[in-house]
Amino acid sequence: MSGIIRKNAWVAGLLALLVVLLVATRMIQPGFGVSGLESIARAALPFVFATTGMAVVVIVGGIDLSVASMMAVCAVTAAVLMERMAGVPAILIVLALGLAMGVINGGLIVATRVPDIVVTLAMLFVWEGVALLILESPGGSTADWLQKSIRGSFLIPGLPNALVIATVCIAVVWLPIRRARLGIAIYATGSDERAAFRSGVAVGRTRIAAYGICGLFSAFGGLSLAALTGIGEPVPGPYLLASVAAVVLGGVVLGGGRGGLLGPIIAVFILRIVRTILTLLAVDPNVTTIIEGTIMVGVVMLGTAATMRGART
Amino acid sequence: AAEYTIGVSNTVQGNGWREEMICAMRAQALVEEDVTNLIVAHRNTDSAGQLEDLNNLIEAGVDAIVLNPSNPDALNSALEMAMAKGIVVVAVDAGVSAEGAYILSNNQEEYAYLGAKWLFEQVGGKGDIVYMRGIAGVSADTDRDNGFKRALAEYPGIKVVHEVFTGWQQDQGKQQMFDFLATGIPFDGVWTSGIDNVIVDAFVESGAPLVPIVGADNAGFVQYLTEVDGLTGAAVTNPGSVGGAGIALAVDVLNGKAPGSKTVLVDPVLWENASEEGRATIMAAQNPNLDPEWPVSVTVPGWTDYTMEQIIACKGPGDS
Amino acid sequence: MSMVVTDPPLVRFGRFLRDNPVIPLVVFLFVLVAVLEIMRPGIVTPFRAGRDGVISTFWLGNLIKFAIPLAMLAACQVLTMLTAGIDLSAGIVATVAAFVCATLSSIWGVGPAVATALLAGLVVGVVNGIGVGLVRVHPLIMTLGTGLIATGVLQVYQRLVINAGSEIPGFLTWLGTGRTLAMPNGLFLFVPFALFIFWLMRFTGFGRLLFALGSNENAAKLSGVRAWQVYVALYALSGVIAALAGLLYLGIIRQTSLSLANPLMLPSVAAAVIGGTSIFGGRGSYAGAIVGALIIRVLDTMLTLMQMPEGARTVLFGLIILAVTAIYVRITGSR
Amino acid sequence: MSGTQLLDATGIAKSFGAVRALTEASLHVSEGEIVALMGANGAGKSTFVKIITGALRPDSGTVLIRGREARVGSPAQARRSGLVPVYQEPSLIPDLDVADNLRLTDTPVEPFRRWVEELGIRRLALSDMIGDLPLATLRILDLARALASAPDVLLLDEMTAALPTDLVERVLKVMRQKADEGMGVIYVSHRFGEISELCDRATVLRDGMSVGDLKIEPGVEDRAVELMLGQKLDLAARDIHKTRGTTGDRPRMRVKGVAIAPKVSDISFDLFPGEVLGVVALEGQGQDELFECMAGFMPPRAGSIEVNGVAADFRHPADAIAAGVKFVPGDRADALLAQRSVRENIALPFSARIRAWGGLKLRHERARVAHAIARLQIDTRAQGEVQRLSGGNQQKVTIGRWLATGVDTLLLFDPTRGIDVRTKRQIYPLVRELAEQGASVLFYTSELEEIPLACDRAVVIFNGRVVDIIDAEVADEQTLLRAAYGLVAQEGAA
Ligand SMILES: Nc1ncnc2c1ncn2[C@@H]1O[C@H](COP(=O)(O)OP(=O)(O)OP(=O)(O)O)[C@@H](O)[C@H]1O
Ligand SMILES: [Mg+2]
Ligand SMILES: [Mg+2]
Repeated sequence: MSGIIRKNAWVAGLLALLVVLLVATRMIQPGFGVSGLESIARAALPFVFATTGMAVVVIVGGIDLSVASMMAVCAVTAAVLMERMAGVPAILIVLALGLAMGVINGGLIVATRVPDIVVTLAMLFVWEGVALLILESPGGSTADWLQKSIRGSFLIPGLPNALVIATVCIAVVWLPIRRARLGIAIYATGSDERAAFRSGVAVGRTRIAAYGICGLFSAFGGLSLAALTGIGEPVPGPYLLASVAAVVLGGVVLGGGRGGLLGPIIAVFILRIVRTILTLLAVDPNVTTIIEGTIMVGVVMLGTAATMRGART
Repeated sequence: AAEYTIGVSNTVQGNGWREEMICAMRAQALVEEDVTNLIVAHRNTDSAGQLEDLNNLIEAGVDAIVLNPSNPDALNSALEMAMAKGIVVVAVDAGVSAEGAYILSNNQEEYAYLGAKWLFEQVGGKGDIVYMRGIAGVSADTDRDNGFKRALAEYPGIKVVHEVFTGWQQDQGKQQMFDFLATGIPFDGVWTSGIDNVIVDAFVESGAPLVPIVGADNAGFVQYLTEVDGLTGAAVTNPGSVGGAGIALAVDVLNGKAPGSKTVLVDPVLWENASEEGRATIMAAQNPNLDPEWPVSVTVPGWTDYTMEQIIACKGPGDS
Repeated sequence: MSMVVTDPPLVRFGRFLRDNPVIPLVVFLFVLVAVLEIMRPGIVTPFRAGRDGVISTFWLGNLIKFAIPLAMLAACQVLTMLTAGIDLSAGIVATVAAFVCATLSSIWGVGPAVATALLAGLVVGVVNGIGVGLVRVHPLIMTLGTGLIATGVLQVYQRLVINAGSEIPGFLTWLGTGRTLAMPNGLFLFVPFALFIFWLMRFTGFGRLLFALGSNENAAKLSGVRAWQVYVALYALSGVIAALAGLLYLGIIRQTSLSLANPLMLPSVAAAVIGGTSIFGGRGSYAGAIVGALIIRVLDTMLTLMQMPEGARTVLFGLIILAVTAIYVRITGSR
Repeated sequence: MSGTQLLDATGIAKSFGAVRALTEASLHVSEGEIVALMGANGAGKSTFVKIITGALRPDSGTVLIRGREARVGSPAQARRSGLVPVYQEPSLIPDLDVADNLRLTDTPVEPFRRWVEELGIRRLALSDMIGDLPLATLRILDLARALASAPDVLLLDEMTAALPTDLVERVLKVMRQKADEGMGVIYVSHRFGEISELCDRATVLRDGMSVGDLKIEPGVEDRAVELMLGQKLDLAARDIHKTRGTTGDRPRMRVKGVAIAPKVSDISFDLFPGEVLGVVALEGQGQDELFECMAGFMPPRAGSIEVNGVAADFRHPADAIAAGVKFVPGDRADALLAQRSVRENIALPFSARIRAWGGLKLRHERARVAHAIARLQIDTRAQGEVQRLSGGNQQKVTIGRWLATGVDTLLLFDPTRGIDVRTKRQIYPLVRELAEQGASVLFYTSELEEIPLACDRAVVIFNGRVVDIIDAEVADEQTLLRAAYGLVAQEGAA
């Protein structure tokens, strides 16, 4: 019982912080409104997908250092394919590709019994190389409608499209899984693998599934990169460390079994909005780096002190 | 005087060239009396991250944006939105494809072509060359590769025996050069994409005979060209101070003094130490007190107005 | 009660390998070197002639020279991983130390500059230790955060010293580039350092506590261990080691840069895990990490010398790392 | 009583590297039969149970289910074949709530609820997180979950070891009842009382081998022990040498009006040098909190603790240890470095203080550790990693740690949990010996029969209060149990 309260308290705290930051932004820049929100949502898109993917594998007790590389593979594939074929089949192919890369990561972890961090560290290089092989230098192009779809807020007035799309994609993939046995199995495996095995969970398959989901979200992330920039870039962006940070900030415990996806997603928006505020305040960019680091550490420190998580070691 | 706020966006942090660019921007903004505020977004990120920064700058209500684009095509959505709001956009160092943006660009293709051509001449039009590039998959590297390939096509006797990416990292480049030297496979010249003086060190430290080396006008390398015994080499200018020129251009445009053409290419110059006059140019250009990673061409004549002291102080308007 | 049976030689050999997991790693290192020698005949032979019949270089010496700073940073990872932690600030600390030392040397002189550089490492380490040990922030986040902060501080600092010039202290150049009997002088620093780490891990109470905290912090607490003391000391030590590695790297590269040692960060983690250190704590070996560092360096050389698209090189690097660890896990039966 | 044969495992062998856990183990159980699986610590009982239920693969041997050969590849498969285990270690997922744990094993909720109640756990919500529940409750949930899936054969591995007396009674009752309905039960325990009360037959394992099959009848204990140990052992208590220590007037530890949130409201007693003070309590009466408080894990909310007349303000176990107060917790998983060697586990306290962070004194350490191992007869065949020891030997390591450092005051929380007869018979004299040498021992046990064997006096705790202090000489199980149910207090109050 107290576990549930603890978890929700954390997410609620993050949400409160997000609201405070939004209000602060409004105070700093009175003109900040729908278009500002919209641009934050758009900027957050690749981070949101990278973070949800990362969160799922962290919950299953692993970590995937190759998310950013997989996103690069998906982005260049999308950009290359869309030059040649219609957008929708290209998107489906990219999603399948992401899923496949994730399944390969998971399969290798289960088959070789090498720890997650090592396998995905190696795969970070492999996928990065694959992206370069697909596209040697930035190029390709993405469908116009794809680029437009993540802009503005015409789907639901006032709500940025990017936010709507992210919510829908994540909900469609995750909610059915979370409700199904697979969701429980993912939490169980992350929480106590031996007990899960003894409870009849097919630990290996669960793990592979979790990595597959992560790959799928990376594909969404890659697509959103392609949609944002209109091209494909074969060099991985700064999504690895950012997603790990957001996952932990969001209350998912490294080591597995605890946390959800909502917290990390809110954490992504917090980190994005902090950057916006610092730009609006015209803070020296070097100081910006210091402030971002301090906030990351500070929030976790405060949160730890406030809710006394990790009391059970 | 007007009160302009100018936004700056840059996506590589922690590299001497880019640091100089930022300092040149600050210094130029300081001497431009119409600029009251400079907002700098300066970090390591990709095109999507630069889009985010550009959007934030637009939100902050800047009058002009000066950016070093991570990619010519990826930023159009934000740049078009900026221009639609009447914000002046100036791309420095590399170009952007957005209609209506001013481009004040170092000609990267020419940069590579010039140095490569000199090198190929130097080895007598025939020989084995080591080709040390930047970061795979990055626009600037691709442009330079095009220039290098153009020169290569003109010299059929030249063969590239090693091609490698330094990641624009000093340690990587040095280690790779040690590896090439260790194979014992001889080569006649080295073209570098700006990781240059550590390459000279690698030769000296391993006792290998020096071969002609092409680098950039980084303070460290330029100094080596004057100092190191037996080093024949050339520095191709690639002024980071183009950032300062970008600020100047933005202010001009804001003040209604837009140039005729939207695109201004800053063409590189080659300084070599093989000839008397070349040596004289280098002696005049060098500056041993500068951070060795900084290009010595700290000003762009005709564009920038700040002094050496001002760029080194690296203070913009509003900085104490 | 003695039920331990004698097994056939093959089984016993298997067990021997399991108890000495460094051996298969060393074997693998030699295999890689052999492959390299086949690829580029003569590269491993210490003295060789270039086109003009001149001795060009000593590959082995260079291999070791560049492996040393990597192995030192890997020590940061091994030690912190023993407690189920990690030090992601190590690469940046090394960079900071190198930069501070080079720029301050020309202002304050070498002694104070080196001291300041090491102090910078210590400060970052102590902050990490307090965050991890007292406030209980996850080490990954804590060190990532302090790494970011240190980067920012370095950037601010560099603007103050743009025209101060830089000076690489002579003894660092000697350590970094000099050779004695064809071996890099860096060994004069590294051999005592490695012995110290071995001793620390195997034969000191502190080392015992690192293993203990990594396997069960509650059990350590029960036995009277105040965990925060260990964490603060551990991360402080890690910071100082990283700074020391940065100083040595400065001597090797002889060039300051705002990102000098940052590229060593991921490889240092890789070296530690290839060497059999578990990120979940409680298991690790420094000898393994040293061999891991050498393997990574040999791989670097191999790939540098191969003529193939950069993408293919990167793929190959990843696959080989994976293969090494997979074989290793198969042989030692450990995860 | 011989229905159809449900399970027949023969010739099972299993090695872990050099350790042969099982060499030739056999076992069969028929409908309605309760078979005890007996053996000393490390005999291979748990391994046997794991193999039968698919958690481990045997090296050789066959398992027949209802006469047909079966390949049981995983616990899930075993469950489908009607073999349902309750392992020695809790197998519920700590980060899931009860309901999700049930879904994981496809356990129907209603029967589960019924069994939980039947087994004596009242306050349980399906939304409770497993990680927040006490060990004893977890054991019951494990059992209820197994029962709810209506197994043909139920395998209980030291199911009752962590249970207080009242819950044990319930478990035995339920087992008897299910057996009467035709279920087969394999029952692993070190408690003769339970076995003779419950079981029809016993299979004895020694060093991984089945060495005998006994019918349970009066006086079978001696024979069973002889088979288990391969030697005779006198079960009578008379060899336990018991002299009340030189008590003196000054207590070593004085607990005065201690209250600890949420369970302990008012506990006071004195612990004298040279005395073994038993603690008797049913599950969840506050004894866990009391021990943790005395050991420095949590401060009392009210009241005080004195050590040698000085107020003790423990903020960390290190403070308690510095004051000579040492604690062996109930859950050995809390106390052990699972992946480290026996030696490191025992020597851990030596390095705890900053002063001892330097070079190890290896010779000194080796001698102390060897002494502790010898004194507790720890089976160190798998000593490279403590997690490979059998449950009982792990338990011994937790005690051995403090024997190696030497003790003034020892807080033992159920130290004989899961320990075989012979070792128990070694531990009582050991405790007495410590007392004789002047140590004070606080001894909580879930097995009431141990109180007269090992203790001088016993404090009885009910509902967070001391309800009685009984002299061990007169403390038979009846008296203790009445007190433990709080009956004494009510009579006293009336
Ligand atoms: N994973 C393992 N690796 C190595 N040895 C093991 C492993 N598991 C069990 N053993 C060894 O096998 C033997 C039998 O252990 P098992 O747990 O079956 O004993 P047990 O009869 O259940 O003992 P206890 O009564 O103490 O629980 C022991 O010597 C133990 O050390
Ligand atoms: Mg057992
Ligand atoms: Mg066991």
